[in-house]
Amino acid sequence: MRTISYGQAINEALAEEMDRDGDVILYGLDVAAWGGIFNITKGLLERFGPERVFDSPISESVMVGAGVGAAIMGLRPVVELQYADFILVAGDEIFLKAGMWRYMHGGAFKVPLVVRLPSGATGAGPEHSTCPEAYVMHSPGLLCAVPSTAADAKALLKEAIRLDNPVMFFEHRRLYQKRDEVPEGDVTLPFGKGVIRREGRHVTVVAWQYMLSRALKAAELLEQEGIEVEIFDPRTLSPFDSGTLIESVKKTGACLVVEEGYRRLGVGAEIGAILMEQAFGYLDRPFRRLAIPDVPMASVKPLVDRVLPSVEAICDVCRELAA
Amino acid sequence: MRTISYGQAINEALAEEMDRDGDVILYGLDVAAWGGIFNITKGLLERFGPERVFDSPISESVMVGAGVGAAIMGLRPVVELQYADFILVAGDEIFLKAGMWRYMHGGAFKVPLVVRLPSGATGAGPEHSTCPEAYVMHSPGLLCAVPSTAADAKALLKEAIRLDNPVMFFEHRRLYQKRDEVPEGDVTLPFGKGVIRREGRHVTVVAWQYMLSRALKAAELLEQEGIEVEIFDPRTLSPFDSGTLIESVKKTGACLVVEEGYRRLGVGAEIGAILMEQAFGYLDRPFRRLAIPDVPMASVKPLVDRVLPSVEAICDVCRELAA
Amino acid sequence: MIQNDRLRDIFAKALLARSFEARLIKLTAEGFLPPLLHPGAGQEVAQIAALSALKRDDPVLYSHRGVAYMIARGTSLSAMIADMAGRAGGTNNGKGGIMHVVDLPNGIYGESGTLGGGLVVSVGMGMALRRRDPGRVVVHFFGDGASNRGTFHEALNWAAVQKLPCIYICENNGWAVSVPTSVSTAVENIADRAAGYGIPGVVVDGADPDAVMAAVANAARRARAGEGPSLIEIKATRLLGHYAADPQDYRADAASVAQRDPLAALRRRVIELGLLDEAEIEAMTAAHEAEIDLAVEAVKAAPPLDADQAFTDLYA
Amino acid sequence: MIQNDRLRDIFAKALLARSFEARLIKLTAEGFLPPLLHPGAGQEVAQIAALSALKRDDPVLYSHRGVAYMIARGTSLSAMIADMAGRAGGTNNGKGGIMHVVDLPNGIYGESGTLGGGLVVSVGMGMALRRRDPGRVVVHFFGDGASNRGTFHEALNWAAVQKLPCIYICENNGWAVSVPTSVSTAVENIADRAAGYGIPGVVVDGADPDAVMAAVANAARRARAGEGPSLIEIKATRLLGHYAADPQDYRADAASVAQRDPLAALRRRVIELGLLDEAEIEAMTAAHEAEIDLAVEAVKAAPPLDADQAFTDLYA
Ligand SMILES: Cc1ncc(C[n+]2csc(CCOP(=O)(O)OP(=O)(O)O)c2C)c(N)n1
Ligand SMILES: Cc1ncc(C[n+]2csc(CCOP(=O)(O)OP(=O)(O)O)c2C)c(N)n1
Ligand SMILES: [Mg+2]
Ligand SMILES: [Mg+2]
Repeated sequence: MRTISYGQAINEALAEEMDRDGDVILYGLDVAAWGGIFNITKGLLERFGPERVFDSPISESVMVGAGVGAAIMGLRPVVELQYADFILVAGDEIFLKAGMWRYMHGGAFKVPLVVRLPSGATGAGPEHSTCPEAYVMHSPGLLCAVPSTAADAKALLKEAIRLDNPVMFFEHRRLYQKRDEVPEGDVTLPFGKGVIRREGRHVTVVAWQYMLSRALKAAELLEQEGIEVEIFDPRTLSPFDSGTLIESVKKTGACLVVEEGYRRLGVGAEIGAILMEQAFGYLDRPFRRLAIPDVPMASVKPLVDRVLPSVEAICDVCRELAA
Repeated sequence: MRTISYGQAINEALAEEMDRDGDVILYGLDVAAWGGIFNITKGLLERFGPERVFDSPISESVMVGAGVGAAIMGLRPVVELQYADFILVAGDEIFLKAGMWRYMHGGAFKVPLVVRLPSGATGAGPEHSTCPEAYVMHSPGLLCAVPSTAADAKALLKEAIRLDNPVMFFEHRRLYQKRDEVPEGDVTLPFGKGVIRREGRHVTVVAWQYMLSRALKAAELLEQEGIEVEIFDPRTLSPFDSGTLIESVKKTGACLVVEEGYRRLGVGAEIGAILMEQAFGYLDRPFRRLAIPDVPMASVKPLVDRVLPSVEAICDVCRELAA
Repeated sequence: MIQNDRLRDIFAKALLARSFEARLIKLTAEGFLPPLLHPGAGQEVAQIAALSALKRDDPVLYSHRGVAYMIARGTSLSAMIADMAGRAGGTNNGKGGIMHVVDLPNGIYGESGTLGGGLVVSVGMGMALRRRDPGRVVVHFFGDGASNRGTFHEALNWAAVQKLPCIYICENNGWAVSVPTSVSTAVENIADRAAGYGIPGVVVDGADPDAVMAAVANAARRARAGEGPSLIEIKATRLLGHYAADPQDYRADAASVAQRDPLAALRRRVIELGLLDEAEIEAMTAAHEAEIDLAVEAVKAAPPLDADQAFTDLYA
Repeated sequence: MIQNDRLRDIFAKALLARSFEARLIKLTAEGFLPPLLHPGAGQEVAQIAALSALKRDDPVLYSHRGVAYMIARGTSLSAMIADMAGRAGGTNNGKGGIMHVVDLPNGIYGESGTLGGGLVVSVGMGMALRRRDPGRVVVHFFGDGASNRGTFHEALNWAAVQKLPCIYICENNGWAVSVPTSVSTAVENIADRAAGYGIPGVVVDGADPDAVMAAVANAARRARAGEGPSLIEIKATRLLGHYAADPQDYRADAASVAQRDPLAALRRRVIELGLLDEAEIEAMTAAHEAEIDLAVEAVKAAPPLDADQAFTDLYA
């Protein structure tokens, strides 16, 4: 199968969906003439014209709020916020408008809105570096995708655009260049269905996006020590595929969540609570979390590296759990 | 000891701290002439004058952002957002400015800001009814208080005003009229120290604010059935007093968190994860959570009551856990 | 000048809105309805005049002040009462109460409970109209207080630079709850802010339905022609409190304000013009009361919403 | 007209800023520094002229475009390099890089990384100055792009209605990354937006330091006298890309823009005025390069920050 990058996969998904459905529009900062500051929307302006692909003012509240307005009137807007952190700049619009407009009007509207959110630590400082999935996962009315491979990025984005509910679509910037096999043609993936990326019997590790690549590396290293790590990639966080996870934990009896968000009330907290409620008898070792230790992301690399869960840290915890 | 209402207690705390320190200022919508739409700031304009107590435009970004600016320049602003939900309207300012201004400038500043946040379900609809503590607890740089009694409200608010870090101060609207014994004089409470509100040996229930009153009622009912519930009120969520909680769980072996926030990634998720990590051997029954079942708060009372954890639901879970 | 039948219609609807709102307030005082209504008394004439300059299906995002927007469009009275009362037959299944009335066939697209939240939503509605339904226009009502939200600025700039078919109507009633506009707002006329977006900004007297209609008609013509948005400021009169039981201690003009009632002025005018006489108005009022009675009875007879409605309508 | 020694000083600082920034770009290309700088080339003269109209301790919230603000105030060059490089001796211990330089003795109060975030912070700074330190004034720089954030509106309205000692300087360089101002902004002159807040709004040419200084001096006088804020729009020229390595494919004038360099114009002027001759300017440049060399060496000799700095400076 051909390999393309995660960024290209997203570009393809956008192009295919815009081709398929004239109601899909795309806007954001620098997405048109430039093709996106991360080069994800290259060529789309040329292909679909300025009525459907356009640059916007630096007005995050409108970027998201107008997405809601356009969606309730029948368009299917795809909005790029330049950094995922900016969901908090458009907080009312993301959480109280996109998440609630349908509910508070008694289901009169559909809100087929996709907000693309480049995330992750690249040394761009506290306000341009985070993985704020937890804010979204906490909030009713929003779906949340966290694709980890090029193939998933494409398939989940195509699905997101077709869904009638608002989707916060996290794209990890450190993955944009990563190449993977991506099938040609119209492939989608359902939300709420995770995948076992690697099988193993000693410990279940939950990880996605950039942390998934670290978890996979750790698993390779641990294999040489005879520790078999099973790795679960949830693909979407809302909805979250607790079924597959619980099956895995039933087998391994131990669970570690590795994430790039803040630790306190990070995604791992919910996973821990789910396990405690629903897999209580099966876990025979303490649940563990590796995450950002509740400090903002600094600007210089060594400080960033200091707080990102490392391959070694993952190995260490897995060793403890497997001991 | 005299009894005063929770609302009066907050008013007293404000008056005493403004008396003590000329740098304390107070502003927000309707806080001056009206005395606050919940009547909490009555009399303060008259006493401290329009330079220190003033009404603001409906500009939540400035309300919070100016609080940060005033705080870094030596004032100690107390800002009232009219509804706690509006932390999301001022998302950049709460999470990325108040929480991070000090950090990202290498500690050059102190941010002695208090944001007062009337919270809780009173049928005012999806955008005016929530208890959004989890967003705050997830975010580095912010402290978070959730006083449950008049005495605590006064003592914690006085402490909050004196702290050099930004405090999100949640005031539950259903408690404003509740009267309690409040000592006269200059009493403060440290952040990060919870309190056992009732002792018991069968189940530990964690609850605060309005849900604490329901938990206490449930405990009384359960007492008649011979079930002894221990109730832990954390008083502040950031920092969170896990030490006292773990001691309690070591004794009871079971834990239920009752909260008025959304369930998924609610405060209970973090508490569950903490217990799983730090009290794993002591819990001998599944961890349980009662919370808002991941829907927005509707506008009409029966629908609101349907999703608020009820005394009966608390009793039921405690019975299961005690069985 | 508004044609006579149009003027008579505006008056009739404003009269109905006033009676209906008075009933809602009464039902609130009696405990049948929750105290969540922000009375629009004093602002109905302008609200209805504004909407009468538009087509029935031009989408409206309304402001929280009163019910006249819905009356103008013909939304069912009983549905609105049911929304407040939490009975079956409402428009939003208990989710949104009177703040989020929705009536798509009549172009009522609801409201943002956070002030200013609708401004940004309206921009996207304008985008969609232009693309899918050219010639239609979205109108958004909001207060002077809400005009100080940042969303006002972002929305008007965006709508202007993209020449979207949007009409922004600011009802400046001089108050945001207890805060006078002069305390919160650096300009006397909100309409002056139009200069920051290169769009027309006009001030009209909320007691002058001709002026209101003309301004909105002009804005609509521009919008439909692809010339972009307009900002219209209605100088409005809030006759009652922020909410019905507001003691209004902060308000010096609380007693005298009734003399500035635009509906009373319009009543005098329709009589002077010979469109209606006192007897006809009384008959009209009686008919309205009867219509309201029926609506109230229907709601009282309707079952309460199933509490499990709390769980529906979240995801499509 | 600016006095000669003042003009000479502005030129010298702008020259230093240009050389220093060029060195930072070189060090970035060499991999010693991360590629996070937004070059200010073309905007230094106006930035420095603006600050030279204020007192040294009047607090500044700077914009992300370049380093001239700090040069104007005398912030240590090596400290700024250290901030970028993650070495000891910087101003923010690795937390903020070049985006969050802080130098309180010189009135540098940092920056919000979210555009427009500083606008609202400045309002509170103005409140505090008025109360604790009357006569001082806070100045906030921001771009044309940032002027479309809602915070612009909220901040200017609030500062205006409370007559706070704030100066708002919008550097309109015609671009927000790749988006021309005409695509994003409904008015040609950002200064026209002052009308929405009842404050003075003036446009000045960023190549004319006299005009910039005069406008800022006038705004400062007003602010110090309790007359409230002003909005000053500097028509600015972004000589380079949004960031140093920006290919600028989107930009038709990329090749010709160098001819509009305000620093080159000022250079001609100081020579014409006889304030400096070519030889003196060359000597000055050489001295700057030597100063920069020293700063770079100092940083290269400094130890890297302890990675555990990630954990400090969060709570007071
Ligand atoms: C963002 C936000 N802030 C505050 C409120 C609370 N609130 C509801 S109505 C109101 C006053 C609004 O004043 P204005 O916009 O002038 O409208 P009016 O009530 O005068 O019709 C306030 C402060 C809110 N709903 N949303
Ligand atoms: C709220 C927010 N949106 C987007 C960005 C990303 N961003 C950084 S600089 C920039 C362009 C700013 O343009 P302008 O304000 O005109 O300043 P200039 O770069 O031209 O000096 C953008 C979009 C940001 N930092 N913050
Ligand atoms: Mg008003
Ligand atoms: Mg610019």
